Amino acid sequence: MLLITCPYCGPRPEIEFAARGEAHVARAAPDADGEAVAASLYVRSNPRGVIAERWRHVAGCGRFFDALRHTVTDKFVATYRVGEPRPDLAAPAGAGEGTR
Amino acid sequence: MADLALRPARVDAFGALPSLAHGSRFAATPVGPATRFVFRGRGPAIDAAATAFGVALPREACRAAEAAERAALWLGPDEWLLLAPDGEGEAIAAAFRAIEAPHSLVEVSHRNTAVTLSGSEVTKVIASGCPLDLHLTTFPVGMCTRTLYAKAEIVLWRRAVDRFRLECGRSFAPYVHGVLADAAAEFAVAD
Amino acid sequence: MHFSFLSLLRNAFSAHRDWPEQWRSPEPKPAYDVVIVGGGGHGLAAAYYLAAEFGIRDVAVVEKGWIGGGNTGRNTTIVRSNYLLEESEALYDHALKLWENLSQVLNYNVMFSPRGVMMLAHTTHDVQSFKRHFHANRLAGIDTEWLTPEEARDWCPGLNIARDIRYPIVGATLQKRGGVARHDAVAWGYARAASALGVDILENCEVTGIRRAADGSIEALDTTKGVIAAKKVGVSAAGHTSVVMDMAGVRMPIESFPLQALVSEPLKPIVSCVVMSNTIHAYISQSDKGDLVIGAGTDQYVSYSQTGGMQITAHTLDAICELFPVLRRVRMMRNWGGIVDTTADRSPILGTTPVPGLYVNCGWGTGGFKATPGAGHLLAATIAKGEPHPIAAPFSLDRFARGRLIDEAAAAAVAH
Amino acid sequence: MSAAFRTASGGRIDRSKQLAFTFDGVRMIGHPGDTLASALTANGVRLLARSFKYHRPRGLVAAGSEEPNALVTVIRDDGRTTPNLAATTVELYDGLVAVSQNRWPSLKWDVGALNDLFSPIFVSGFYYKTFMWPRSFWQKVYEPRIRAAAGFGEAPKAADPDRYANRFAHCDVLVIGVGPAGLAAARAAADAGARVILCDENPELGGSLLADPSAVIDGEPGAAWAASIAADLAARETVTLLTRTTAFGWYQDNMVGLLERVTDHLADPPDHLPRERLWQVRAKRVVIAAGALERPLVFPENDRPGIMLADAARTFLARHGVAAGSRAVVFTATDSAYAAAIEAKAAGVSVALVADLRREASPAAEAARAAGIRVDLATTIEATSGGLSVESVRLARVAANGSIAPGETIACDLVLHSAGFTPTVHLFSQSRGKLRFDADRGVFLPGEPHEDATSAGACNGAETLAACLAAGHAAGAAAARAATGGEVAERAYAAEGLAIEIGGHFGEVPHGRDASRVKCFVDLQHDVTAKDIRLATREGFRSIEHVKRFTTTGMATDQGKASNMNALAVAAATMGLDVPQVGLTTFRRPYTPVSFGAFAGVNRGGLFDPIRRTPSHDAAAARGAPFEDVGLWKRAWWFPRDGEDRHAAVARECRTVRETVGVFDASTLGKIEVVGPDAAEFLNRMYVNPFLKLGVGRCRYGILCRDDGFVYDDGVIGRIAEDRFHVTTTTGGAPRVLMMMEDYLQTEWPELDVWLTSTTEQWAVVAIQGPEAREVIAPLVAGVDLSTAAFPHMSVADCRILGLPGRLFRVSFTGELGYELNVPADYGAALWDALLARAEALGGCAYGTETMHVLRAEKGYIIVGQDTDGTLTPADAGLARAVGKSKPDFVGKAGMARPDLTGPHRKEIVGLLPDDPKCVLDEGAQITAEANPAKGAHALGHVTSAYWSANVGRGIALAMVEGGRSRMGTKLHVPMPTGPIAVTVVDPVFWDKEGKRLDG
Repeated sequence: MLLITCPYCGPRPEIEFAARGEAHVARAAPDADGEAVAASLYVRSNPRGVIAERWRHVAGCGRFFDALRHTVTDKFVATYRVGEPRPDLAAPAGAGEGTR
Repeated sequence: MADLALRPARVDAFGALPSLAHGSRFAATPVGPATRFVFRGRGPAIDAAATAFGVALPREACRAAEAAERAALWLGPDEWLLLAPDGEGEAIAAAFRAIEAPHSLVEVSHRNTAVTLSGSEVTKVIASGCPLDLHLTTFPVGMCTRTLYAKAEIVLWRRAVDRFRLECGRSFAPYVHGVLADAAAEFAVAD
Repeated sequence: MHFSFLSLLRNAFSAHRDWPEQWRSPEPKPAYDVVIVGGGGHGLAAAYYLAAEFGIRDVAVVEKGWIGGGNTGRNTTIVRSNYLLEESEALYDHALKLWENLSQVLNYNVMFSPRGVMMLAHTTHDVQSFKRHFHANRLAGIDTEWLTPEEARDWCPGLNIARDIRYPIVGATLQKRGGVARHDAVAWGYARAASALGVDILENCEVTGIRRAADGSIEALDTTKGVIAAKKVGVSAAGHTSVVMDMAGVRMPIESFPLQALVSEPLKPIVSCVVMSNTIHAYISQSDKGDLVIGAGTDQYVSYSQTGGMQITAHTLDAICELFPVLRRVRMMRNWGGIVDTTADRSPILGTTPVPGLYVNCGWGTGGFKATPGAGHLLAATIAKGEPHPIAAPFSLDRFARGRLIDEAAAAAVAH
Repeated sequence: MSAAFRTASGGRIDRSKQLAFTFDGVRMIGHPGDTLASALTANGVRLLARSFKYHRPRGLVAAGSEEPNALVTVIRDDGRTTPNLAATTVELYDGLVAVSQNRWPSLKWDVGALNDLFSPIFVSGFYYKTFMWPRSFWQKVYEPRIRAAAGFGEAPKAADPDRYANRFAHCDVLVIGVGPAGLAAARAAADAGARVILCDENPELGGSLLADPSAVIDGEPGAAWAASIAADLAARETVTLLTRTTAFGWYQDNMVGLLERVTDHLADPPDHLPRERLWQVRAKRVVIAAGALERPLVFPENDRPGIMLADAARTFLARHGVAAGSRAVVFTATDSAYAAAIEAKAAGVSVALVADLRREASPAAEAARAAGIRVDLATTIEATSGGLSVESVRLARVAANGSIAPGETIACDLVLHSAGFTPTVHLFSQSRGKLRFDADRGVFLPGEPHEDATSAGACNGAETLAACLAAGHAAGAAAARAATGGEVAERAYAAEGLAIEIGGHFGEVPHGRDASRVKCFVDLQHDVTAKDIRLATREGFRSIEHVKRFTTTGMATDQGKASNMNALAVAAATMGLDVPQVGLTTFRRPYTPVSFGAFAGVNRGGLFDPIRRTPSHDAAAARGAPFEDVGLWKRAWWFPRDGEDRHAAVARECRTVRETVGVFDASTLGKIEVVGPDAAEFLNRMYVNPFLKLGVGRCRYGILCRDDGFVYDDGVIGRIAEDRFHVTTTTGGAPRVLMMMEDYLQTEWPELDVWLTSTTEQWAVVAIQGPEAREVIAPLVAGVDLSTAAFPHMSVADCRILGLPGRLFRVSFTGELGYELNVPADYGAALWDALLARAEALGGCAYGTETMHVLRAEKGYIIVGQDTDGTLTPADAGLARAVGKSKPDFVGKAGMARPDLTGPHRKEIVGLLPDDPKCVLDEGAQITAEANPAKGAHALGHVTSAYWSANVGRGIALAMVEGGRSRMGTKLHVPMPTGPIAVTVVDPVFWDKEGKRLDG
């Protein structure tokens, strides 16, 4: 069970959270064609490495937030609030520091 | 008014279940009927709500504030659970109507039901189904949060070192009660 | 050397000193007509059918670890074809028919054991959904039966059909042709048969890049054993599809999730068939060795870690204990994780790609093992002919953009 | 009377108390402090089990949980029967009943032993090469026999009545293993102020100290020191000390699973205690002090009862006061075993000799000689003899050039052997830490950790007591510092005691026998021999994972604790590779087996999942209503009256609703209060329907799609005020709809001033449907004019109901005049009673979900999830008119415009009428163009809903049919096992097509 740092509540156990898929994927425009819809709904980077993903602290503060996590180590690199840009991993980690 | 004659008695979900009492080690006691609201809003509405409700809404995450018989529990950055004695619903709703700033006030008095958990072994019983660290340094008196107890979503509020208030959806009360009873069984007999 | 009881007996006299290696381990040639990426059951089967049925023997299978070391050796070995939709029925029954003769065809006992696959219905919605499966399978000519709780208990003694439990069993479907097989043997059997036909099996050979010609078509693979030129490449790398396809510049509609499984200590026979319950998330069978083989659910996040959370195991075992209360004292002996490549409609992708000469077989989710012979055969046919095999055609990569999804999950998933 | 092999004194047992127990029906006596293994050994029982494949007689090899042979079944009663327990882990209690496994007719005379005769054929992987002809025989003949022969114990006959508990726990430092290193680590961490949990699988703390009489720490005997430290730790509020508790599995982010065995050691477990407790411990730091395990020597016929590890014999002697035999031969490759020889001799066991594989005499060897024990160097054992127990061994001399000279045969009933020790790196490996190979000693040691974990003591390669204590202290102090910043003073322990040797000899010993035929067992439980492993490599299985899977070495219940390193060595030697090149098999959870029940915990029976009941549940139950599961809810299905069966009850309810009035509990419908100035705008974007112009006090039927354009949920949405909506969802859909709405609100449109609050449980909802509906509710409702003019269909109003603040909807899911009354849920039962009393007085009745389904189907109203299945667009469902085409955007707009989501091939919802009016179709039945379709014929669709309609007087159905609306009036067929059923495609509205009845 992962230990996830909610940007609002701090470190909490995974069972309080709902994973909601890859982050920073734009919703298709209302007049988008099939390819664009598929790109938005289905195509995923699914990296073997750091992924940006969406979580919701559903059995907690109820907030959605974004996280950077390494998909091989399962270690969180950072968690950050919706609307905040994806942290630059080169820069020193600031607020929204990961769980470790 | 004629219809008042019809007004039936309120049946609180935990109140309908047997109390659990294992001496000083553990007890689960229904809180009984209460008034509850979920207030949601941001910015100026939060201060206005404090004035209307008579309790400052905590801005610190997972903290509760109390005044007189009322309490405001931080559940999220824009969400508070407001607690008051039974029967104050319409008065509280009226007081909030004055608030101009965008917000949401929804009565949930009957959505939830509450039980007081207490005793020297209370944290062990709660830890049977709650994944949080209940040590005083990490879950101090006055902390409150939505979390899980076994397969039920609950709101857990620490009122004292060995006393908690547990709120859950009314239809989950028998389940939560059953899991509590199972976990508390080993404290039925003193060591 | 042909495998048989006689050859076994003969070798017993020479203390088994003369058995040859089951498959060759050659150094890579500089070029092949076809290179299959991924030495799991699917990839090895594809190589075998290319050589055995389509006469293409200049074939290599590149495997980054040891063959059968991925999901082939990590799954719960369930084989069935009682799917709902016509496209799926055709696909999985194609595989099941191949299973039925596989030991003889490969001269390798893969221990395919059609002991029956039972799927339990617990609610009104389950009954509606499984009756739909039942009728669809009948129409498709796929063997299927509808069982009352009592009939289910008789078919699988020990099943708890009490009415007063949380989710009582109200009915079940049964596919008697379904069952289990020995997962490792499938990979080894295909490897041995393919190797005998000239296929090079290159273990510990990881693909690090995919080279494309000026016209965009496939040219060669960069591997940890050097550059290997290939006219055609078939990617069958479950658990790493996105990573490999990304090397060719193709982004996939796939997410990879951890899937756990576990086995108990060996017991005398107690679970006579495969029992599955979608509603309470459990499936169980018993291996010939006596282990109870139990599949758990997937974790909720993308991961290549091949592990998983305790809550997933616990959730599965509480369900197993409800179905079989006599198993509460039985103990978990081993627990492991695999990686399942999952598509939005829970159906695989099998066919051509935007890159000429590049073919893909992926997205089988939790259903890959049962499809092994079929997937391999269809991938081989598709590579050999350069166009999708008719059975594979609906499972194209472009169905997501067109909206022609093959959604097995939707029919069962939505509760009202 | 004392048992034959019980020493005169010594051991950590209570000789003053006798415990009676039986093994295979034979009654014996042991003492508190015994394990079943030690008690049986004390009573001279050596034959404890039969091996898996060849059914060879087997006895004890080890004294701990790593025991591969001695698996037994312990029986309390039918439900409390536990198979496959290692006798070494079963604590003795008075009245314990144990039986042997996997033998017939008896342990002594086991027919299965015939397999041993065929062992030249039954080599590793033989089954892959045969049993293929004739094909049908595999399932009919071969496999059933194989299955019957396989397996060890039998599952219990009855359900296990015991309870299992769960505990989430958190600490700064978790210490795993409470030997010298673990105690020192826990003490250091606790002194530094850390919250500490320490656990050990044994009933007593101290680990190796308990079995080493020579251990002295700070002037105290080792065992006494351990006891005093443990007592000191147990007394601290910050320390949780767990015995009989195994750290079995490592999960991410330092969550470690512990299994505490609470009552298995008790003769009469009290009811209030759970049998076992699963601990889910989240630790900031973990100190692994798991120690090291002695490794067997692999020599010819090394599996006979009486051949055991030297360390095991020392444990039986020191902890249980049991001599494992009377005449011993000690066979060793290191110094470790000499202590066993000396202690055995001191305990009165005659020690024939110590055969030492090494060429030079070590100080330990000299000490043994000084104690009068014969020591033969450069000596191996190349044969053993005996039936149900070892009777003799044949020695051989190993010359410097490796040549073997046969030696004398020595009679004995006990062979103690030791190849050296292997660090227990299982948990470290589980934690995904990297192992490093210590080439000098030939073992794998913890390397780069993946989690916040440190290994200390023997599991990290330490060999002396002093080194273990020092390492433990350092690790405990460092862990505490990292977790809390707390500091602890340096502490130097003065310690003496037995040193173990990490490393030693690996793989098969030198011998003069034909290596291709002689059985040198590597994995005893699975009967895997060195020659099996050579066969695997010969057949091309070069990766150790392949070797493991082909031979099954290391896959037994002990998970290869004793066999892995030897198997690796044999494989490496055969292929001429270094051990690291062959690789090490991954260590998988659990360290020792964990019962299913412990994972399931309280999640059983009525607590398996929450059971959600509505306020009227008891009233419905009192009327004998059956309930159906919908999500977590129990919903009243129908309300039978005297003697009515389901069909009769539903038919009556259906007629009553249309003729007079019916009362239905709709409380389970999901409810969401959407509040804020942007509420209408939000709903307008979420639902396919337009909402901006919906007037206050009015309702609209809303369809919710996902962005893929498929119908996801539906419900009635009422506008309570300009900025307040009351949204209803399907019963099962409530949580996911709220999740979806929060998702779009928080992540797509955070600029909107609107908030969502679940009110599903705030309101109890009772639907009143039928011509008399208004008459029923009128006296109970105040503050709203119920006339159709003032309060038409699809209206909503806050009002007073039973004098309570309520919410009244004028809606209909039956096609009749209908209302839905919402009152605060704690008054729900009262509302139900009041309405039902009124309705029954007017000739109405209560109805359940089955009648609700029939009535809505008569009107062609769909149920999302039954008539749709996640593949239908609103247009497919016949709801195109609801879609706000002019809206700039809504969830699903682009998705439903994809090319293949429109056109003649789409499946559409239509009505079906069987030609035979009495026929009720099977829900899920397929629909074809031909009456008798060929196998594999294309299905045009399937029946989604089918009922007997008492009101229409015939069977009716809804169906998904390809191009359905273009087939109105055409004849199709429903092929059934009993033959085809002819049906006609019709409009899905079967009742009151004009919709006149909505106004009563």
